Amino acid sequence: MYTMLAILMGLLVGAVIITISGYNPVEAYSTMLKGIFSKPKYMARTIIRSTPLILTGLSVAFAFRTGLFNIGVEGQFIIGALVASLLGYFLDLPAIIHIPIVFLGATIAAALWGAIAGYLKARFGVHEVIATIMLNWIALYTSNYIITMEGVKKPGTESTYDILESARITITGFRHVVGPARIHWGTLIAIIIAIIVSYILFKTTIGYELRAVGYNKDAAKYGGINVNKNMILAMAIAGALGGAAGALNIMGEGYHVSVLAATEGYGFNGIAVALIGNNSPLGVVLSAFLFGGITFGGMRMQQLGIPTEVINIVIGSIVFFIATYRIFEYTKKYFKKKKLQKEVK
Amino acid sequence: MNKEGGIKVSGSKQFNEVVVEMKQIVKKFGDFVANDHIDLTVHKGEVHALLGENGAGKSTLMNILYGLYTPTSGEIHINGKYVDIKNPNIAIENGIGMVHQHFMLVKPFTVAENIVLGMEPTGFANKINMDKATKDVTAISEKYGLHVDPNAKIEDISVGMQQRVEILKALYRGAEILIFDEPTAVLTPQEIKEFIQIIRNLTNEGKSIILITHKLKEIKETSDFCTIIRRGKRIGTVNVEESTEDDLASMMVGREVSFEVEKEERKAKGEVLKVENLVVQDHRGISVVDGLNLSVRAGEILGIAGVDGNGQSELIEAITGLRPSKSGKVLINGNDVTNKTPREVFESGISNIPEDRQKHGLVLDFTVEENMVLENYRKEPFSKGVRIMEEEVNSFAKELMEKFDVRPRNEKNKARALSGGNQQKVIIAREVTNDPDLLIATQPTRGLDVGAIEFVHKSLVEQRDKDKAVLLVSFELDEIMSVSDRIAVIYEGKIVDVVNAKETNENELGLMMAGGGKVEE
Amino acid sequence: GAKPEEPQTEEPAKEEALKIAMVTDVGGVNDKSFNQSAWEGLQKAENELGVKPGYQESKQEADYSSNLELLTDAGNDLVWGIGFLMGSQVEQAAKDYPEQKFAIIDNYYENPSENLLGITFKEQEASFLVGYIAGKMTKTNKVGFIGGMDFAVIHRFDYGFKAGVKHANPDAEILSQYAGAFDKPAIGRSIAESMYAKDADIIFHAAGDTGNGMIEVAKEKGKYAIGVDKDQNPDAPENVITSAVKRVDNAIYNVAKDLKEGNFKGGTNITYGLAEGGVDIAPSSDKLVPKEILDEVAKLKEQIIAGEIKVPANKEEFEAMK
Amino acid sequence: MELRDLAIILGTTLMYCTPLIYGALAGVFSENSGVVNIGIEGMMTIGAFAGTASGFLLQEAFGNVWWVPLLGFIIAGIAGGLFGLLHAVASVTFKADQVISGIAINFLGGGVGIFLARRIFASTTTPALPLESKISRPLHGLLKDSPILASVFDQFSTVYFAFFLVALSWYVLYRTKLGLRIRAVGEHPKAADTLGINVYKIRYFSVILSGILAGFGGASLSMAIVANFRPTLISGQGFIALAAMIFGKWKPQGALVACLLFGATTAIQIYLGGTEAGAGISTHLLSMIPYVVTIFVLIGFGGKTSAPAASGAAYEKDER
Ligand SMILES: Nc1ncnc2c1ncn2[C@@H]1O[C@H](COP(=O)(O)OP(=O)(O)OP(=O)(O)O)[C@@H](O)[C@H]1O
Ligand SMILES: Nc1ncnc2c1ncn2[C@@H]1O[C@H](COP(=O)(O)OP(=O)(O)OP(=O)(O)O)[C@@H](O)[C@H]1O
Ligand SMILES: [Mg+2]
Ligand SMILES: [Mg+2]
Repeated sequence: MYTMLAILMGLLVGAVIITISGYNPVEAYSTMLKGIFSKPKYMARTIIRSTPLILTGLSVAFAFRTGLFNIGVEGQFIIGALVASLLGYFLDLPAIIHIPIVFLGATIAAALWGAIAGYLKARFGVHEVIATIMLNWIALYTSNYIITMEGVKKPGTESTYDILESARITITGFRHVVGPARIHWGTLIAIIIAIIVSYILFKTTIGYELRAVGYNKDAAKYGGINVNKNMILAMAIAGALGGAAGALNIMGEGYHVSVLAATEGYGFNGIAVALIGNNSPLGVVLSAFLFGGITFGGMRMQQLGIPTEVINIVIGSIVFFIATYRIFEYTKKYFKKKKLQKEVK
Repeated sequence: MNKEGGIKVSGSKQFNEVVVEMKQIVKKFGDFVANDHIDLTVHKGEVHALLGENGAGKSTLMNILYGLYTPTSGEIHINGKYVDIKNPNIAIENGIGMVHQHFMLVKPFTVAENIVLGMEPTGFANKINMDKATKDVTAISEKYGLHVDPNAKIEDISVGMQQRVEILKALYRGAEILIFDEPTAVLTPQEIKEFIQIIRNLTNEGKSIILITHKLKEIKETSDFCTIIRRGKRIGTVNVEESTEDDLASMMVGREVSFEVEKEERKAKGEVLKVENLVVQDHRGISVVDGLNLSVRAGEILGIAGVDGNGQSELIEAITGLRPSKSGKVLINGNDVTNKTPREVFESGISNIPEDRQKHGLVLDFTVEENMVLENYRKEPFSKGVRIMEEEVNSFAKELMEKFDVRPRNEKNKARALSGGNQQKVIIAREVTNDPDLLIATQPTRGLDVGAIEFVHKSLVEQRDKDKAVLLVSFELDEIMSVSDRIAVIYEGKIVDVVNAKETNENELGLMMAGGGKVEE
Repeated sequence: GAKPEEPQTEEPAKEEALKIAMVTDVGGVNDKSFNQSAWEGLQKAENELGVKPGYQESKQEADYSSNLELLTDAGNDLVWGIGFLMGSQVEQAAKDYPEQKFAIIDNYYENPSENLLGITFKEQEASFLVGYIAGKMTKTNKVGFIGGMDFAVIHRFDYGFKAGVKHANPDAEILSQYAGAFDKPAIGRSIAESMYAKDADIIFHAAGDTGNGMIEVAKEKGKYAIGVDKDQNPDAPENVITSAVKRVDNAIYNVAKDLKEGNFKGGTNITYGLAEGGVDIAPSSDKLVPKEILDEVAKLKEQIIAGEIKVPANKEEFEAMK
Repeated sequence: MELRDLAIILGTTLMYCTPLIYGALAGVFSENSGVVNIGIEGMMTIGAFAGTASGFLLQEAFGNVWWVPLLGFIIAGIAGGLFGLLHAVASVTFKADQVISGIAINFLGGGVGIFLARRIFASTTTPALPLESKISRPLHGLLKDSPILASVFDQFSTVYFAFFLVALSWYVLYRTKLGLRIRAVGEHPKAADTLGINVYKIRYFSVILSGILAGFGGASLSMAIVANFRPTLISGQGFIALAAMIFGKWKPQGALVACLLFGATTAIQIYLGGTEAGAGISTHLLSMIPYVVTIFVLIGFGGKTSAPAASGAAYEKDER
């Protein structure tokens, strides 16, 4: 409810910016919407764009639920993508085995990557925010290093070779509808994972333990829960989710990873997505599509000469108003009071 | 009790100057009415007690008087003139001070820093003049006989000391009207004695005092008048000298309550808990439990009497696996559980009502029902495999809340939203229902109203009558003496002596607790 | 082979102006570097050929393919990809949209499809010239090179430069270091600090923003620096003696011209070197470089164009030289 | 390794850690008052832009006058402060989730900065400040003829100012009335409230101050280390600073140590890259050094850290 209002307010601020920069906001936003809905293939691309965000968002949300702040999705994503592209290219197997191996391999690698932060916290009390920030950079450079190794790097490029057909999860078949847009099973998988995550969190003893540790370590310990084990587990699962995002992105759409000068922001956008989605798995799915839609459709505004930064401003505003949803409560209260006073008189 | 607060006589004393007058105070939280048109009148030099069940609305009313909560409706007059107490500043300006039930102290700060906070004496460049602060603090603490070490950090001093700091905070701000919210709930008998003396000093200095407590004995000892609140409504105000503890009790609960725990003689059976030469260190690495021996038998309640800080907490934490033991043994029904994990200890048949309800006892952000299965969530019927069976948990919680009268009766509430008293009931319900071989209870009735206390004591005795062992740790001698079969006195980490509850008395125990007893090998 | 489907290009040319648009990499269109230079090329085409230019910026790798598609849908006659980073995406787009013409800056294709044109530059040749200048002008007989990340493109600058220095002055020493990033000016600074401290007196960079850190130091220390891609002299008029410029604008313009004249060289790769005016030293060089050296440079140019001097593009070729 | 190299390493350390110090101090103030601030990155970005942009425009209007860089630096602080205000409004007045509004700040800081750059300069990068209008180097004259000392100490005023601010922050936090109140509000807001301290006011002050400091941090990059703003100029420093602040156990002096460590490891990494040995190693591996070292140092020192008790929690009256 308030989220809707927040989104409107955010778009409103964007409209103001657009107007003062001398463009027509109505035109701008309709271009944005056209950019998303005017053609099936655009919708397809919006969905493709949103898919990794579902999982990076989940990763952040999950960690939050267990009392941890996972700024490390960025790195976990990179590791997942890297391992996926390696397994996808170097292993040569029939699809039925290749796909699961690539996906699981990448996810597990990322899980371990995430677990490092959990272990450092559990064993040495290293704050996960520091650990994950550092690990993001380490992941980036590790990836760059491996990509540029002999035999891994495709000559004449700064990327790995494309993964084999047998490792791809792109849905062909619909080219006549979505054109070259690479829709893939990852979207479905991501949504299923979201459902599983919410089940684990709220319906299982695993989730009960994780949340208990997140809220009150002492009480959890008193209740017989192994706090350290759960902290590591929480980060491992968060890492797995981040890695899954990277893996599916490669298996479905990207096919290869490239040397990166800086992280691409899937992780940080994931934080925004998680928070817009109020850290609830379902909310995350929705907000991922919202986020993906705005960023993707927003790119279209350039065709009117509107600089891309406006999109960031719009997103920033939306997130800001979601954070301050109480503005709306307050105004509501305020008017209630007004009414009451009138009635009194 | 006269509403317009004119002359008021209580035995020898006579009060004529009204300092506080709360009129028709209403406080709603959402649509829950915590205070329902409450009147309260306090005179200069008077000690006015507030009595009521857990969740009756006492703290709320006082938080309103101190400007922490804003009343939904109603008026407050201080020294005869209307005051809109929007925030504590205004309360302070009007000479009101409050000692909160959960202390409002900044743990990493020193005593002096906590006291002067908000009224810091400063020098050049806004620099705090700590010397002056320390002097001032020492000065008032001398004046009222509230001795504290100004430079000690809060986290390192005893609860009693912390309370003195709270009082000094109020006095430092020149409070004339002092509110105490369950001041003695956390104090040892010695500290309580001292506290009562402090109250006297204060009233002699002409201060007025509002005292929230669940301990009728204290009310009789200290108070002139007592206002009783039930479910947010004011039942009445009585002249304490003219009314018995039973009157007060029945007024607040709305029924007769019995104080002495009736339990018939029983023969204790085999040994359930055996502690041998146990050594436990505290966070500073000092052996606060130091070669302690103890044995609890089935069908008996063993009470551990002792002044706070003689190793009780560490002993219990060590037994329950929350704290490592340096050396020695802990045996349950003959098998060794020394340094086992809390779960292993629990499985071996020990349940524990912890001393710190909010730190260990509850996950405050879990719902009441989730808290009800804190140890048993992985067991049938509450879960099958990894799946939690919500219906089971829910009905279980409902049942216990009914049985143990947890209010408000909503298992979906966050534990945080319960009154501390009710939070305690949740824990007791959970632990007693485990039906363990050994039930450990540390300060189980702290902060509970008499009705609740009666109930808790009954539950302990029931356990014992089911031939279970019960280990009770309490700083309140009356409780120890009325509930226990045998009493072990702990002093400096050792059991000084174990006596039969029938064959001892306050003085003997008090003496041993002060270290004046023979150590038995 | 200049035999693309004539009609395609003829028609739009007849009724309305040619539409050409470009997809920038994450640098954005106003990056004061080769994205901007490409854009200037399109603008030149607009003024002189009446082309209707357009661009679409990318924020992350995932944007490349969708941006290429967008510009295709926008009915452009030619869609540019700027930067080798989108090499595979452009190739894919060319497959996906066989009717659409694509071209890319800085990428060479093994066998490009008929609608795809790859443009690469002989950065080494310009680097050779600035290297020569450096070799001649150094007083300490020591010069430096700072590379961004170690990419093949950057190697062309690196070894072209080294060859140039050696050509001018065989016993000059060349310090060379890669910063590992294009966006860390602070690192560029301290590399420069130490190179100057080891008394190198001229430093050449191919490191984007990182290189700007070097130019700052040059400014502060009053040392000489050599810019890259565009004429960087304006950033430090007393210090940037010359720049190895990459005339992306020329390439873009020429291709537009070809397209207009109906001979878009799809299905091929074109390399722009000194000969094609694709690379050069900055015109502003005459401000700080002595006339006589520039004259020699002019001669070298001819020799290179004539193929008398073969400029190395990577380590192997460089080693092979001596 | 020669003395000269050592000198350069030290110099680089100082240069590199400066923006981090400002950022970390920004974190220190905000978090000690109980407001988590992960918007430092965004605040630094807007500061970086505002400083160098205003500096350039002023310089064009008034020429290279001594106060131009100074004013530019102050404007950078103000710009950061405004975003601090934004964060405060959200997280103090409207009890927003402090992480969310921090994230929002990061989007807005970058967005607005680049947006304005395009509006004003028709480019995502601002024009370069002339040397004379950059932040000054106070010791430049003195050290002219002692290159070794110069490579260590010939630093921008922003570097020395950063160290001064660390000392000042320590004094304010641990010696003054204000500091005591800030920490009290961060540890136990309700206690502070019951003593009549205005929790909201203290938090507003601290968070705005936090923004100002972050703004300075941005400017210390865009007006000194380089002479102009670019979209990639602030790329992660805000988060490194955040980490440094936590590393430093929420204390100014601790944060300083962390920043120095990070600067030093970076300097060493760069030094190695310049040596024969280092030239052999892939730059990708070398680039990892600072991050890896940081983690190992934390393990060594047993990173056990505890945030101010109330940090992250919005303060509401009528609740406990
Ligand atoms: N901030 C609040 N929000 C919602 N409900 C509240 C709040 N404060 C108090 N209540 C409700 O008002 C009731 C009265 O609370 P109060 O603390 O006054 O009880 P009490 O008399 O102090 O209980 P106890 O004897 O345990 O101290 C409680 O049951 C609680 O549910
Ligand atoms: N967020 C909240 N929601 C509902 N009730 C609350 C909330 N915060 C506090 N309360 C109520 O406020 C009242 C006052 O808090 P207080 O510390 O006095 O509890 P208490 O019942 O007095 O504690 P104790 O039982 O230990 O004496 C409590 O009764 C509690 O129920
Ligand atoms: Mg109370
Ligand atoms: Mg109570």
